[in-house]
Amino acid sequence: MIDEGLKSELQKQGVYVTSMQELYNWGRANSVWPLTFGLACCAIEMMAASMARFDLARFGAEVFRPSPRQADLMIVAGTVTKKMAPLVVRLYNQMPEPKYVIAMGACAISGGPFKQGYNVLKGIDRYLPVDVAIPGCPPRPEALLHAIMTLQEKILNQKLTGPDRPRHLNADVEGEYPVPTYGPHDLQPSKNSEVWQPPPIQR
Amino acid sequence: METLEQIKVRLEQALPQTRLDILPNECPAGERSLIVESSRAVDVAKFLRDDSQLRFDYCSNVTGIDWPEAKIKTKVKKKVVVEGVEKEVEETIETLRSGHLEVVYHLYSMELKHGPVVLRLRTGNRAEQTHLPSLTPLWRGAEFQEREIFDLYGVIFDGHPDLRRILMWDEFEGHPMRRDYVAPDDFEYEPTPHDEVLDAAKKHYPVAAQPEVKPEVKA
Amino acid sequence: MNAFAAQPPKNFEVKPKLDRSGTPIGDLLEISMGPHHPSTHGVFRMDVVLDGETVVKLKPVFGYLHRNHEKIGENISYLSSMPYTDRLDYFCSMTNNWAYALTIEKLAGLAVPERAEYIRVIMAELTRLQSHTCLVGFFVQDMGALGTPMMYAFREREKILDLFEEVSGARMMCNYMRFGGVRVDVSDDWIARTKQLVADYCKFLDEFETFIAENEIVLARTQGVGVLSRELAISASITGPMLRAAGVNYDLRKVDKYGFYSRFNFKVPLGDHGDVYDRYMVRVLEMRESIKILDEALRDIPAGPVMDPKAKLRGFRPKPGEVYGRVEAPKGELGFYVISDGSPNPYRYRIRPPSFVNLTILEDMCLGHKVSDAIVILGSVDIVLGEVDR
Amino acid sequence: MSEQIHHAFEAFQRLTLVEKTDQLFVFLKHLILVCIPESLQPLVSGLLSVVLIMSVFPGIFAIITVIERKGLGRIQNRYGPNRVGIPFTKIRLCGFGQFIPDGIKSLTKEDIVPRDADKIVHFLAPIVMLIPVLLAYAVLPFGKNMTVSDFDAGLLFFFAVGGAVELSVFMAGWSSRNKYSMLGAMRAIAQMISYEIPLILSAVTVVMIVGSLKLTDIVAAQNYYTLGVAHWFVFTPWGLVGFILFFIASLAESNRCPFDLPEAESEIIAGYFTEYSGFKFALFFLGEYLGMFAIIGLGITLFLGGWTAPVSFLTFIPSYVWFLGKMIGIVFVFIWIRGTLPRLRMDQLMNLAWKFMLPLALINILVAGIWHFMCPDWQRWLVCTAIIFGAYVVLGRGLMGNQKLGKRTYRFAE
Amino acid sequence: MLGEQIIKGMAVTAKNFFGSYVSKERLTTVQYPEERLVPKENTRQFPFLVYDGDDAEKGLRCVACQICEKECPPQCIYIIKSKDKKPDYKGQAQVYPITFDIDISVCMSCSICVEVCPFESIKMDTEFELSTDDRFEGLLLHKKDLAKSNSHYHKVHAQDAKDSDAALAVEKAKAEAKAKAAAEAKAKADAEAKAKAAAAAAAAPVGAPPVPTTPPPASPNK
Amino acid sequence: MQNSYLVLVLLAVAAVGFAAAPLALAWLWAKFFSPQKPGKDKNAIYECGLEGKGDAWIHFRSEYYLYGIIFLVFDVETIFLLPFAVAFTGLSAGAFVAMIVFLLLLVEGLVWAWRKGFLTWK
Amino acid sequence: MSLPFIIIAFVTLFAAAAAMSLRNLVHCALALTVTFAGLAALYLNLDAQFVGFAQILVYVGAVAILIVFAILLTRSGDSPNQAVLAPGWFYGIVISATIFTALGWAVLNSGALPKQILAAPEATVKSIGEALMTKYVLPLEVIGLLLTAAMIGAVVIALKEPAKTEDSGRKS
Amino acid sequence: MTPLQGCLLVSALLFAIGFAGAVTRRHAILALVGIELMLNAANLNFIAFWRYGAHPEAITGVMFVIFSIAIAAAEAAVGLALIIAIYRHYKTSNLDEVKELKG
Repeated sequence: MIDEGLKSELQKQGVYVTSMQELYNWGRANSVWPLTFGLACCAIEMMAASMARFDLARFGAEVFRPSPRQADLMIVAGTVTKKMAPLVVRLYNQMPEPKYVIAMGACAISGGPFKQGYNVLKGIDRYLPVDVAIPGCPPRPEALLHAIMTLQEKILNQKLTGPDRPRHLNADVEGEYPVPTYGPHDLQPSKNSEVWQPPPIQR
Repeated sequence: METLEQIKVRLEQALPQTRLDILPNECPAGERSLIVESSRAVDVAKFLRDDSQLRFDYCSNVTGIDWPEAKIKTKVKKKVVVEGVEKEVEETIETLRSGHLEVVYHLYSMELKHGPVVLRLRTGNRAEQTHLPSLTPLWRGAEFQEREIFDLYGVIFDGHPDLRRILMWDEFEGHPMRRDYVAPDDFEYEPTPHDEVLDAAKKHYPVAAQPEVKPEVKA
Repeated sequence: MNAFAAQPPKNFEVKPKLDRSGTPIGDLLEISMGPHHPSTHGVFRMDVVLDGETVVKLKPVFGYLHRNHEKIGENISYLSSMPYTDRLDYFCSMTNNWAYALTIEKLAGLAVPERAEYIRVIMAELTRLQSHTCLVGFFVQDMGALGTPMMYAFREREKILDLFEEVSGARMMCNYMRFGGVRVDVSDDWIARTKQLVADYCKFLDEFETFIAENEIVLARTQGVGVLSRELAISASITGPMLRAAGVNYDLRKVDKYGFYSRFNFKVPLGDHGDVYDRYMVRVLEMRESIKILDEALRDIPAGPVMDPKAKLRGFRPKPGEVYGRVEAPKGELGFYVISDGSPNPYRYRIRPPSFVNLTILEDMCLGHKVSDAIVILGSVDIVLGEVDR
Repeated sequence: MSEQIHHAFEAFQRLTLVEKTDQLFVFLKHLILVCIPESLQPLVSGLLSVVLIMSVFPGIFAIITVIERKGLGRIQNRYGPNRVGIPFTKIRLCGFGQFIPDGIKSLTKEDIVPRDADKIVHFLAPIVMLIPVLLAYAVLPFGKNMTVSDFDAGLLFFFAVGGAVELSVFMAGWSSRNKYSMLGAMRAIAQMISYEIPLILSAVTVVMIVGSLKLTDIVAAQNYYTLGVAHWFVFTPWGLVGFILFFIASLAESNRCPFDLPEAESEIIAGYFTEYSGFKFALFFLGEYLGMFAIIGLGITLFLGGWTAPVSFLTFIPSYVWFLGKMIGIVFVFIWIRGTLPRLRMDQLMNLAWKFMLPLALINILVAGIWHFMCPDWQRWLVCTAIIFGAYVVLGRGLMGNQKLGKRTYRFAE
Repeated sequence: MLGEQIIKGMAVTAKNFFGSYVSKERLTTVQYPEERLVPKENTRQFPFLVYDGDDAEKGLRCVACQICEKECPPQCIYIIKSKDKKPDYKGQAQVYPITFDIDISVCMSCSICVEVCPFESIKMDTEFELSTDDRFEGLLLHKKDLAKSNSHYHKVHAQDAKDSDAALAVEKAKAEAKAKAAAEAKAKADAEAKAKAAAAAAAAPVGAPPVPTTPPPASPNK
Repeated sequence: MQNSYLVLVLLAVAAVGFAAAPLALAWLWAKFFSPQKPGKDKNAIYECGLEGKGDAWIHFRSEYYLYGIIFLVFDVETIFLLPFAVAFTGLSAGAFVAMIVFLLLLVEGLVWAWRKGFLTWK
Repeated sequence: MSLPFIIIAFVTLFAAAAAMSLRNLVHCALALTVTFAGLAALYLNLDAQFVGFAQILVYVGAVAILIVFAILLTRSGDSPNQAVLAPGWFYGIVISATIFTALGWAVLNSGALPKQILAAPEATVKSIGEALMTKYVLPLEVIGLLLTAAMIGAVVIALKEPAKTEDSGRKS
Repeated sequence: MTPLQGCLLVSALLFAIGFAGAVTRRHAILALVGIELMLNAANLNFIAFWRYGAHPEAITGVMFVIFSIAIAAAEAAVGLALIIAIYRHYKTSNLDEVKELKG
């Protein structure tokens, strides 16, 4: 038997935690500062998205920070080559938690049109946990805005506590991802199996 | 501009004992090229650059080409007397082309606004005799392009001031633009598997043999 | 002195010029600027050695965007390479398309209908407008302006992109031209609106020039910085506005007279100092010339088909042979060298990118300048990494 | 005690309505002070002032960050942040709530200290930055009778603590052990020390005319009107030059564009705070803005009449409103400049400081002396203006003309 | 004069600042989720498959000729042909795709598939709001996702769709005329021969795609 | 007099508090909810995504020192200039001339450095 | 001997000790800055407002910066493992302890020191200025000369050019 | 203990610390810093004597300190410049090493 006072106390705490969670998520979602980080063609559309016509600033996300220490969001905009991949991973590692990744464009998601190339990484999700992927080559600036809204939605639904809390709130999950090294033909390792678990090829 | 033949004649006068060939070109534009033996390449290039009528001061494009050993089928028209009647018969001759790497320079003149003259240098083979003289000391513009050819084709340019890999990382082995370069097998997952992808995947996962290339029905 | 006289190229031994005293007063600071750097225009990297703030050594490092265009181009059909050319210099897909189409037309001996040639000229000049506009914006941003010039530049660019999108369906990756013509005809309405845009563009350029061209800070930052001599420019195969800023009159539109450029009345602006400011102003003046070309082209464009009926897209197999085709892209000479062996795929597919070659003399221009200048000089070279690394 | 309260009220009653609104805060403070024992009065009085400063100026900072982003947006033909308002509601407030999520986020961001960094100094730098910045507020007259502590050497105090900001910047840059930070720190120190001299020298003219380092005296000296127009020092030749020099120097002292070299984004990433994340970074931001407000406040006090109204018929507006209004107005100009100008180069920056501003400031002192010794009629206007203009032309030509900068003509080839 | 041009530059930004409150020209932002740009006629994002009528399965124009699969530069189309046949819009029996997948995580929106398609069956859509956190399934579009009605096509590309309908109508008319002519020609022949001929005519285009008469001046001689 | 310094102390304390309180809050948040996750790369020095090479704590050039000296001299000058300026209104022209002489002495040093090119940043 | 005085004195002395004993030179410089600031506070405590602020301006704002510059301009040679103390440091300590003892003894036992505390004297900036421009004009000019000489001398010493070699080339 | 004595004691201690540092530390800059501390200790004495001395109305003490600050600053500038010059010459700013190098 729980007496009424304790019950209300618990409820109050629940409300307290809930409102704190909401405030935390709201704060994070509305202040997503991207890293100034353009790789290829998509970077131009990313810039276009922050320009007057589309104005990323309306979402409070125009503060492109050049240093990863102050950034929250890494927009992988463009082809990640094997020569670039270790740097991308290192930059991601150097960002403070909580941090998010948007894979913008076909190349960043899967290698895209260049996936047949010997120097092209077949998707940044082999090394990094991608939160939102935007298809397109390049995606329209509005698509990036849509992705930001998708990301905000995702952030707003995250739990502060409990087993399904996001990665950065869980002390048991590693904060860093291993940086691949340059091998004779390919990166070593060629993928981070912790992040990249593709469904088996069925056909 | 003088024709390529005229240039060749003048070159042979100016630089005796230089072997020059003209490579024909069948395409409508007909840009034929001058094949120069590599030992005299620098002299020829210098002549082309400094001659007052030619003045090829602008080296626009430097290209590497890989010609692996191959059997070349050429059709030759022959006149054969068959049963007393002279007939034209096409005959296919197979010749073995020895493999080599080729470097092509497209030269223009900014002063006289003419061009191009296409200069071709060939290496001995594709394995070890891959040295060619660098034309970078003559045309600075060739610097990065020659580095790129060194990187992607493996032609070693003697006299190049800074011959390092340019596009690939330093630890990289091999020359990826060669036609026999095998790209690393990393097509592990393809949502729309095409034949070559599945072949690669089969090699990648030898144990779990992949089913037929295109099964009938997908669940 | 005759600039065209054969000049020995610059000495490759770059002696780190240290201090006025000849001995290093301080330690040298090795910094790698890039690949992740706000103003290296992508994933370009400069390994810079600084003495105080002065650059004593600068090695460009490439390849962070090496996407194997050439290898892919050798493995796919002639037509399939067309969308890939869009992604070379991703600001100027139209001129890339044209260069490739022109090369293949030379290779296969295709003719282009008159209207299509006019459309190509219009598209190429619009591309030049937006590319130069963006460059100017970027370049002032590299100098430290907080994006405002870039925003204005992109504002105008969006208008041109709207036109591109309307015709070709995509903003940046137009994939518009084909061997023997262009893919889609333009409508009269489109031409009318383009005329309007071209008419308005002069106003924008005027405003932009008052905004930035004679600003004392811009003058101080650009004049006398990154001087490129005529001799070195020619020897280093520099092309495009950079070459013309160094005072060499070499514009492929005039030299090769490809397309219908001989029909248009335009001039080639030339700089005398070869510094960053000249490179900037030559681009601005080129935009004004482009506007003249556009005026004429939009006035004179004839009616007619836009594709050569002989051209075929699928199963295109040119005869064996080789060809080098080049156009004056906004950044310089963009060339394609294609060897056909008679199969549906080219045997060799080589791209001669302008900005890659233009980077050759980056170090020569930067040495002895401040690190801030190095950024501005790099900006004035106008590189696009998709093209540099391919 | 009640008698004292009564006295206070009585004194307040005697004021006109205009004066009442003007002196409201002074009265309230006085009211509180008379209610407590005398021994505690200094402490409480100080605490009240401090609390007021600490609530008003960081608040202005929060709003200004949003205004800056929106204003820059407008300059750049776009809206700027306009979607974030009050949490838990759908009220958007035109985006003026943008600073709340930014604050929440930077509070909850992970704090990274580089392994090789000097951890103690790295931690102390942002805290140390705030101390001199906030101390500077002690001497500023925010309004009539609203000066926290009116030192005899108030102006000197301001410059003295202002000079200490360099050290925290250096601490930040050095302790990060990052090359960009280090470059940024060295640039910051070189820049700040170079511009501190013109800053002080341009203020000296005012001191010469007023004859006091007390900032209240300086305001009082400007608080009279001829034909309804205030006698601000900016309306004299030496004052105008002094103000312009002070303005440029204050741009440089607060690391604002076009002098934002220490944090030059396009060159050295984020300068001296490259390695700072989370709230430490926010503190640098805060420190920089508070420093900017303080130095603008000083500029207003010295040249723009402090809290006085520009024309006599506007004196009904409370003095603190004038002060804050002028301050925010100049902040707008700062934002405007930031939206317009590119950055100077390091050597040009130093040239401007040492070869243009310093000589001009020295000549300005001479001019102020002449101004004082000449009889007040049109001749002294002429003489002073002529000297200053001549110096400006000569020095300006020396700055620009040496390198033959200027417009060029271009050749055209057919 | 030192500083004069700086003031001019500041005047330009001031003009833009104040202009943004009065002129649309100086405030070009389109507030995306609420406002949208006017769609352009030719805008293309990702391909879709057109079907006529109401039934996506029955009316699908695609005959699984696999030309698009072969020509697709980044190889993002995957087709499995059916074994059986069903009648197309002309009434001819055609194979149809059992599986038609497009991996839009690879697609480069080049519209070459549209150009080479002889059947007016694959077209470019304008939908771009596709960002998702599901990289594997979310970006692989199957036949049921790809199939969109002709009316949708009319909605996104009005002019194109009209042209395409017209071309199809011409073709259909031609085919009908041909069938009619064939029928009339064969009318004199006996019933068995007639039936045989009809069967042959129907079976003919199965092996190789028919010669297109549609705008892309290409001949499918693969 | 002493009381006015109290405000300074209070302000300084408030500044430290103002900086330290959110930092403490952030630390608490990290402690209870969002754990710190240090790592090899994360706590390495940022250098454009590359592994750092060379130390940032190098021996800098002496040009910086030069500006430091001139600054110091002029800074010292101000502690004479300010009392002079305060007393200026009550002073004779002779005193003004004396101060101008004092300034000219310093300006002489400045001019010397200018002439020698030391004021040019290298 | 008020409480503020004790606190300030303690902080000052502690910082001074730290400045003289820390390993890292930059830390020493920072501790030194605290010492200077503490001294300024002591001056303020002694009602010498102008001197206190001048102390902050010159020492915290300028001399500390100069020392920091000097440290940064002369590092690289000093490895951290090296001994920081000079040989014979012990004697130094002993001597300084002796000095302190002697001075302290003298201070505490001197009868010459005035015993009564007068009211806080006035040293306004105005009075300083007037004194400066009247009584101390000559020292002022001498100081001006000294500063100029010091500036020129320091510049010449610090930037002495060992050899005139080629000009540094492409300078802007 | 009178306030004056307190001040003098602090000053003496400061002087001793400065002296100890100047003598014991190997690094030339720290030696200079020690000297600077000693000068400051002297300044403190001046101020203390002015404040608690017999003739506070005469501002001699204050004037002295002002001049002393100026001189100390000049001394620091020249001293540090010397150290920099020595460093450039000998590549060390360690006093003993300099001694050794000088031979």
